[in-house]
Amino acid sequence: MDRRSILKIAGTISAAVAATAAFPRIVFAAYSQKAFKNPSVEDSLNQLFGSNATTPSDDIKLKAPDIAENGAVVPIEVSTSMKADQIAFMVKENPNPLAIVANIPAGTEAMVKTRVRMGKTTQVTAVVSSNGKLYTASKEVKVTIGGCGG
Amino acid sequence: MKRIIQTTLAGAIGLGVAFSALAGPVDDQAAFQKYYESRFPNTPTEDFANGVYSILPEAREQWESIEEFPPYELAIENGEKLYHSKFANGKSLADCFGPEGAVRGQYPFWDKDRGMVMTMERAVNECREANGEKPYRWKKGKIADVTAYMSFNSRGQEVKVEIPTDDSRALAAYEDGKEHFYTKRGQLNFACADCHLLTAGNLYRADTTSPAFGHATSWPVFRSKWQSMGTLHRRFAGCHNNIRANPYKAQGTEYSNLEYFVTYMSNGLEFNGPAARK
Amino acid sequence: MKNGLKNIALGLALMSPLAFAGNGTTAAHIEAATGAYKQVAKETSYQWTVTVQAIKAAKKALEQGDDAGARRLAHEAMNLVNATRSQAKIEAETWQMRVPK
Amino acid sequence: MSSIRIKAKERNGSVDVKTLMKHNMETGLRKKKDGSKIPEHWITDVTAESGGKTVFTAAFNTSISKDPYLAFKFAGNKGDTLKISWKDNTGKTDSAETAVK
Repeated sequence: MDRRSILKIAGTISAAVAATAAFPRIVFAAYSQKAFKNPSVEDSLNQLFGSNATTPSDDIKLKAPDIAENGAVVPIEVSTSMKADQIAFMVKENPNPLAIVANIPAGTEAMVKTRVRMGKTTQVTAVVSSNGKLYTASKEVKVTIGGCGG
Repeated sequence: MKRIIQTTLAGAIGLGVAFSALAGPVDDQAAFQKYYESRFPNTPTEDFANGVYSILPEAREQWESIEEFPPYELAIENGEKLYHSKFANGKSLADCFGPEGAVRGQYPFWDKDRGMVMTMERAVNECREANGEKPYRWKKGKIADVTAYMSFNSRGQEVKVEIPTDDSRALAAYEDGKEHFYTKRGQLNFACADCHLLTAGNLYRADTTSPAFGHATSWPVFRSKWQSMGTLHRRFAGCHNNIRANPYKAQGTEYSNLEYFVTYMSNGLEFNGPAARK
Repeated sequence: MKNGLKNIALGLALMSPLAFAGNGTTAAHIEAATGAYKQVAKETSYQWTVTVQAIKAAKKALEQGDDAGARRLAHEAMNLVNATRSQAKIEAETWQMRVPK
Repeated sequence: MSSIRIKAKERNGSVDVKTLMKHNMETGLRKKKDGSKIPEHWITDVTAESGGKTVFTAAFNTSISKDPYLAFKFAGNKGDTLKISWKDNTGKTDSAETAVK
């Protein structure tokens, strides 16, 4: 990283724009509450997409560590070559598995990166909604209780 | 990598050294660095500045992902503001450390007039006090933000701590830090060297210990465990707590001398703070 | 080295809680542990967190009227102080073994 | 100052966006010292707009890490304006704008 670059970029960000306009409504906002407060992966999928019938797909790239350095900050990345409408990410054993749902409009790449919290070792699943069907990729991420660092 | 060979210092060894078995700082440093280089032959020397990520490929991937937009950037921004904000007398930290505060490479140093190790954090607070301001608290918060900004502007400066030969107290401070590093303490009976030298890279429960070579280059650090920024002395205290030894005071003699020793051991690396750690 | 170990053994014998386990009030025992703790901290700059915790727990137990518990904790603290002292003595002579040559 | 930091760089017609939002993201599971729960407080929705078009939206749960990080890519050009806004469960909102580099 260029040590100077960060500050220059930061400098170009304009001061806070007062958010006076109504917040743009996200299409799935109507049922998001139920999907997000739900202990079951299947029920969350039902709430989100009206279906929990999923097909595993090799066309989804799910990047998540085998062993999380710190369960509070686990970097994840989901991308797919499919034409995706939505990408969701689930952490199975979290109190509420659904962590994020991203809407991918036309012209936007089917890719999302974020950092999630994980309570314990569990399966994580990327769900891609494409042409009304749900495709998944899963892997296990180990969360350890640290000795000194964690 | 350039290594600092201080031949003049080598000549002065033996004066004021209590044990005949003790090698001087220059020999200490060479043996210390060689130890890590032969223990981790796949790690390029300069990469030791990246802590445990220099020896753990899988953890490194996550770290690099965090560094894409590191949480310490917010600290750098806040530090920049604090650095340039005016004291009541109209001056600012910039009057002490220049327009960018790019002085990381000058610390820690032996302050002959005061007979003590001067750290960058101490210098910041002394600048504030000299201008009639209250000092920041030592371990986290504003001190970490300001030094994050200063360290960031100093990235790439070489670690070249000197132990002046014309003041035996400097060597004594170094020896004190060295003894601290190699001495077991706490109920768990660990020395810094046990985890971070003799068994560096081994697992302690679920954690791999980091090499001590490079330990002092990257501060302040945003630790995921803290979810905040902290100074090197905050980490020293955390480590001591882990081994059930009462931590010493941040910026007290013990930790300042320890910083003097540990940083000297990393001479030749580059300062690369602030950084993100687990 | 040999002398050092002898001194440690002697120190342990003298400081052993057994030497005064039967005498004095529990409060005195807590005070003795606290005093020894401070003394070791002063002499060696070594302190263990668990010792502080044991002393605090002893004081709390005494406040709550658990005399036997408080006494047990005071002795535990004293043992920890003695162990700290031994560690400091051993380390003063052996720390250099860990320095890479 | 806005709570949102944005880096947006164009390459081959694709804008690589990285953003960090300063927010505590309270899960509602953490407890204060007195044992009472800290109420949940988290960013629920994020929207990115460029050239009058919504280019990305996401809904977060409380399991997104503190100071959320989000990266995505959309079709755009250097100099385009990118506006990112968030809304949290208390109805608070914030936004920031930047020009694509």
